Amino acid sequence: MSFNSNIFQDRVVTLALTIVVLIVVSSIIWPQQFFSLENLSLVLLNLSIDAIVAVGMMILLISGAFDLSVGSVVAFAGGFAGYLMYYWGVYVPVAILAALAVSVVIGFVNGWLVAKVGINPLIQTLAMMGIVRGLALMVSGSGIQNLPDSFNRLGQAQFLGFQLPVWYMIAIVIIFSFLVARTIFFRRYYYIGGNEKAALLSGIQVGKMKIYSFILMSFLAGLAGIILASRLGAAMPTTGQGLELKVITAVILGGASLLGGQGKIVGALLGTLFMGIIANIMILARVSGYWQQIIFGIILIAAVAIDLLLQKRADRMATALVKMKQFEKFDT
Amino acid sequence: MSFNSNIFQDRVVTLALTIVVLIVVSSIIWPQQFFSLENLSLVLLNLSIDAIVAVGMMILLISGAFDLSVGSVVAFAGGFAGYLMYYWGVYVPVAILAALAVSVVIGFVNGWLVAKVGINPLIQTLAMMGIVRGLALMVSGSGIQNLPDSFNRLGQAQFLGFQLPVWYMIAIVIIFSFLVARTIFFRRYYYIGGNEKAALLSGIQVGKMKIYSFILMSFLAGLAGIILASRLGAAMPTTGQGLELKVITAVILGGASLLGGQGKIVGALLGTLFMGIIANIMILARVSGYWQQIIFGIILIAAVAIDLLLQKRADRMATALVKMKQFEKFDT
Amino acid sequence: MPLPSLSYLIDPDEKDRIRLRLKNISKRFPGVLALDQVNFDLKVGEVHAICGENGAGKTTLMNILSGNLQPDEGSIFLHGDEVKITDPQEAQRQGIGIVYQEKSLVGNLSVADNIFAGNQPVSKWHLIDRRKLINQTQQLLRKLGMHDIDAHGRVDKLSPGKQQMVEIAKALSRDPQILILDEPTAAISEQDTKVLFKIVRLMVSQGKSVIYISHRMSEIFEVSDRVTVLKDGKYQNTLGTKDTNVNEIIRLMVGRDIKEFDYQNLSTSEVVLSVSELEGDRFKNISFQLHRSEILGFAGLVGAGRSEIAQSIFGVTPDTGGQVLIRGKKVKSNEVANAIENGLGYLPENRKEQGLFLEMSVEDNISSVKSNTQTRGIFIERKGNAALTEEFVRQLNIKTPSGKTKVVSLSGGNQQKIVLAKWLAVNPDILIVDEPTAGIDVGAKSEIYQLLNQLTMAGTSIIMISSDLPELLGICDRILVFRHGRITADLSREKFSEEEIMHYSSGTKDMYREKI
Amino acid sequence: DPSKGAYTREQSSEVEVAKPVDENEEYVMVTTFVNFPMYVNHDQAAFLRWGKKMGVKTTVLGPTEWDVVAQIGVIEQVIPSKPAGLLINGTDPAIASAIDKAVDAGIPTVVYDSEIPNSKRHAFLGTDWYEIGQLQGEALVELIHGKGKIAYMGLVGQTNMENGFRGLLDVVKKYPGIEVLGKYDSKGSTENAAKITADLIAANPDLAGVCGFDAISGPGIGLAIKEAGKAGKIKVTTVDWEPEHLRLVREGVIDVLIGQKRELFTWYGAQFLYDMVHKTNQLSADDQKAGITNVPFAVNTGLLKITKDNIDLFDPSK
Ligand SMILES: Nc1ncnc2c1ncn2[C@@H]1O[C@H](COP(=O)(O)OP(=O)(O)OP(=O)(O)O)[C@@H](O)[C@H]1O
Ligand SMILES: Nc1ncnc2c1ncn2[C@@H]1O[C@H](COP(=O)(O)OP(=O)(O)OP(=O)(O)O)[C@@H](O)[C@H]1O
Ligand SMILES: [Mg+2]
Ligand SMILES: [Mg+2]
Repeated sequence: MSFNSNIFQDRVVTLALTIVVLIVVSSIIWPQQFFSLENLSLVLLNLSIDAIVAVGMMILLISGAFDLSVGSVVAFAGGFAGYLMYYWGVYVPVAILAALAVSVVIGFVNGWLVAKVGINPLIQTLAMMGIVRGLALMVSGSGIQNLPDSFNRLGQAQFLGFQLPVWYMIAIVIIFSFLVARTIFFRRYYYIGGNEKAALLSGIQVGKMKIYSFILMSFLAGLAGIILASRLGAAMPTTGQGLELKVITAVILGGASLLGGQGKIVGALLGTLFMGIIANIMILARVSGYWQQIIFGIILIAAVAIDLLLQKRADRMATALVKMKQFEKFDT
Repeated sequence: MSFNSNIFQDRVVTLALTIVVLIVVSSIIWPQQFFSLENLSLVLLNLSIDAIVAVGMMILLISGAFDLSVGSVVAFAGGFAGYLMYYWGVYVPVAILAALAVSVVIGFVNGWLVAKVGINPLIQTLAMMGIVRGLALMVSGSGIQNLPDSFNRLGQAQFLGFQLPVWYMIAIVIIFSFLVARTIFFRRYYYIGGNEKAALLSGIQVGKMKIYSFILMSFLAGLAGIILASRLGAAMPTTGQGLELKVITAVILGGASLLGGQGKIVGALLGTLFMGIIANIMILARVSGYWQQIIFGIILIAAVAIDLLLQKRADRMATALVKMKQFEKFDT
Repeated sequence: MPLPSLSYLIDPDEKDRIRLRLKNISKRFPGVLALDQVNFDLKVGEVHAICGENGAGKTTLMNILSGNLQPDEGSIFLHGDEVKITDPQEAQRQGIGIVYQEKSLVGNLSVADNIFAGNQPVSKWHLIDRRKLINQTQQLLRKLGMHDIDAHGRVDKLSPGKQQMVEIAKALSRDPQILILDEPTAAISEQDTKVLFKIVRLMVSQGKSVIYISHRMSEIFEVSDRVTVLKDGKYQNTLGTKDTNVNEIIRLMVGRDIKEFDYQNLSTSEVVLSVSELEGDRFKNISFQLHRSEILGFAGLVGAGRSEIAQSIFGVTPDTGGQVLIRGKKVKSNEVANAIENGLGYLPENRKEQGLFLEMSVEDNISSVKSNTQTRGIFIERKGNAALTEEFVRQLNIKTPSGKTKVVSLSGGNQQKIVLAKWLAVNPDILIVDEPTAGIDVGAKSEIYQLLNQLTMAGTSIIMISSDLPELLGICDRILVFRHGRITADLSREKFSEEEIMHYSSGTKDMYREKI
Repeated sequence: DPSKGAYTREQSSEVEVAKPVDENEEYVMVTTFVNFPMYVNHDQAAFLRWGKKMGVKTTVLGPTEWDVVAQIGVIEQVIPSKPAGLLINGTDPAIASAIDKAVDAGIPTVVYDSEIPNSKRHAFLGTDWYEIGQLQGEALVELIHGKGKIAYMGLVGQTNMENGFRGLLDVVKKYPGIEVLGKYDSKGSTENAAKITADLIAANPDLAGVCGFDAISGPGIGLAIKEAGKAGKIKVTTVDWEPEHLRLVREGVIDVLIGQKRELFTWYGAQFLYDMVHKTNQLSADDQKAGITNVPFAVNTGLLKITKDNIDLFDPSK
């Protein structure tokens, strides 16, 4: 039978463990401030946008690509929906659909140029990052205030103690965790990322699949942008700046690899959660000014190094176990 | 015999061609402004820092890695040298050497953690980016003005119509072009980037070589930072922000691949030159505001797409040529 | 997936019907005309072998059939109708299944996921049914006699031989009408080959057709009905296997007779390598000595641990016990560079993953070890490397447009020759070769044996790991047999025979144990 | 010297002839982060409006990121095209050498927003960031009655902001009841500012006040405070008065805005350039030779303070 007890080899497990340790330690040090529902709800709310984008980025990274234009798409989708609602008085659902549709088009252009023309994803999505940021500034100028109440409620209403974006995030993570684990369609991204040539030889239509993944990425970024705009009650063209790197880092922390073929959706959530918790802890610890960046960097490195150590230790244990089993076999 | 006529398959050639076309067209449109020694000298001056960093990044990318902390190292090295000179009155060469030494240490830490501990280069260098930015803020606060004249001359003096940083850049590009093309040491990075496992089995000390490449990268970034500080006559803690992405883009434009094993040093220069010329053209054409980002993105995509097309066309031509040759053979 | 059952046998009239016909197929690559007006036909219920030297165009022809390449000229007929096989998916739809010469598995996915890539069994909600997936995988593996492959296990944890069996299972999982096997036995053991042939015969008996490519003449004569020979991309002839013989085919392939390798014993009594009580993750108690100018064979079944022991000696994997002495000197473990400095060389079995720099030139590959470990100077010796390359291209008859050609565009056998050349170039004191002739054509094989023999004449000692038993028998002075990470026999030339070795490797005999 | 004044009066009739308006006369503004909405809607809008009114060409150039080195590059590359005048956003003292190059090339050069002290710029219009910090500090002290925990954020390391931070701290340190939690880097991102504020609130339920020093942190601080249900309880002062800020003041989330008169920077800055080019006020026979600039050397355009009480005057949208 397979040797499945070596769960420490799974980044999701070690990361979850690290997060639990962080939470326990912080709760002991700051018993009142850290471990409250209120605090948790705020932490989750503030990472909901990142986590939604991270889900799409995880799928892209599984397939061996990434997208730098997501931050711009976040700004643009919110701005475009806002523009339609505010200046043209478009009905809220229609504006949302229109903004999502345009996001999908952006994703299609990225995917098409990467998959069919063969432009390097870094260059393509970097160029698109600039283009879409320009468009975002164009549609929303200095920001569009006073969006319709029915729109704002989508991001501001509460449900069971959490603001809606938290629920959206949870829903998206659950849905995509399930889809990626269980459907043939999403499973293909593991083949593509694991060995593109082999995927092609196995009859997977790699080009098309790539286009779909970029479309999905832009769709989720657009959705995140709309949620952010409704949370802010305003569309601001400067939102989402630097988001791409933050999200890619979180996703890699969560078990993806730039080489592709690895990762689980829940890792995207854990990665963003981890970064969110560290930031939170630093504020609790009154780390200020330039020390924030320095200490954040050190914690990040330390956490990953510990994780690797855990994995190696687990590896060694696993091998030792296998060995015992094998030698038992010899001796009989 | 070898079939070498297919030079269009080399990105360096197609990119150089694209640049020549850009130059010719621009010289026709802006005969006085564009094609003057003065403009050329300014364009080169303004890309000298990027190009020096790009040389190191090219070597890293050839070996299959990259470094996001370079922008921070640029800021830190300038700041640290400035700090020593301004606050402690340290002798200029000593301050420069000290700043370079600290840069080398940063590179060593990056390389060691990536190669020996196995931390993902993206996460490692991103964390280092934050740490070093924090250090830069620590040493230079909101900037250090009034650096010694003898220091400023290093970046501001002219020689044969070009400011010194241009000459530094040219020297570094030539030296490393030569070293990478001709020495066994640097050649190893192609092997490592091409197939790390096979490189190891061929007796290359992959771990050590990786550490050296990160050290070289930080050294060049530190050098660039010192040159920049002396060019500005001031150390600014916010310099180099976003430099990493700009340089990686330029290097990939110049023929490198995130997968490693590909690229030439001169490609790093051509990549930055291409981006510098486009920036210059946009200034001459007085393209401004939103359009700047949009047009820049479109030009970038178009240039790469044309490049790919050229390559494909060249491929087809090569095959056709073979066909002709073969038929010749049959006829005799 | 319906498993073929023995009850259904095709009627004899069917047998002569042409299922597939290729007409005047040509294909060019930059620098080479890989296929030149090739004709080929495949009957219902036959095994049709294709022979040819390395680079003759066999794989290229199969790539055209499986939709990976489009022919420049020519047409393909299936059951008399012209078809266009635009991509691998189309080939699958047309019932063409292929086991590629090159690995087409995804390393970090499980065996089951690989076998049913993009084709997993689903439940009624169109969700992947993991249980069914695992069951079907196990069924298939059982049919292939691979009981010990874990359907959940990651593919990159398997030895290359087992990976090859997974590839075969993958092709069979789609129940193809035409199965293409492109050198399926290059990496697998004799026993697995037998299982494979059983399956091939079963398929043929059900009216399916098999195209079989191999450089092992014995296999071709064992399994095929007809043989087609290609030479330099040109069609030579198609012969009934019963009506021809090995020499005729080789003559068609090479254009001349191959001279037999004649064995010489050069082994001396000087010990150059002494391994004692070596222990690792999957092996234990490994002790043996290698003498100067000796050719020592390592025999054993797939997964017996031979490659791993070799890698441990070479310093790739950290050994967890025992010691390795080279000419009496202890070498540092876990440091390949150190091993090479001490005169050791290791030619890995998996050329693409461990041996080649695919995107680099022939010259860079051949000179890779030499320039990185033996050259004292700082600069690349371009002239020296070019001369070296030229020498080996000639000596091993490597088919390449030039020394500057990227290795990725060469045929499998030619790539293997390059990995070999890279080690021959440094002329190591002790050379461990792991499946050195995998995928190499008959002509070149005997050249390689000759070369190895020449090396021993110059004082080199060789350890040869091979799954090709006749090869070991033909060239070795002594053979160690391995089973489950242990040495079960140490046989000198007088004592070894195919039968003896099979006994020791399958566990029915053991020199070092009383009871079996 | 009274004779100088007399000289000017004498010459005034010749002013128009000095240099007629040429529609190809180009005034170039070089900033950084050129698409930043606040810059676009205030600085650039006023500058372009001025150009239209005067019938001259106006161009805005600069990198799209906050990249001072690139801004320097743009200044240097604009110089050879010899614009009539250069209007430069004083982003960092390090642009001094580029400004000097422009001045040495004979181009009238005016700096706005923040002073570049070591440069040869002809004139400066702007505000004193130290004063912005002081004003915020005074407002906050009053709002929290001189005691409680406060935090502040902005773009750490940027010269003008660091000056602002100093101004704030100098005020606050006089009140022993005030505890400064720390300085935070908004990184120019609304979401980041919101996240920092949310974490601050969670860590310090008794947080009394927050100050924001960049245009983007205001909305972020406001968002987090609203979402935590602490509007009005935590006092907020920020810089700038973009529509988003104004709305938050109306909603009672932000208490005090310290605004700059950015339109005045560029309108009068451009006018100074024009007056230099056209020698509108000539002070000597040859001002350049005499080393005189015929426009004010430094102008402080002053600040404005917006609270709930005067919001209607600034926000006509409601
Ligand atoms: N993608 C490619 N690009 C360029 N040349 C190629 C390519 N693929 C194959 N070739 C060339 O086509 C010729 C035929 O190669 P092919 O792989 O079909 O040989 P083969 O008969 O399968 O040889 P082997 O027995 O070594 O596997 C070789 O000369 C090879 O170099
Ligand atoms: N369970 C495993 N996990 C990881 N790697 C494995 C495992 N089994 C085998 N390998 C790898 O596969 C390679 C060959 O395996 P091994 O030495 O066991 O086989 P072998 O006797 O050489 O047989 P063959 O190569 O003919 O299959 C080695 O590189 C080894 O590291
Ligand atoms: Mg082949
Ligand atoms: Mg083996």
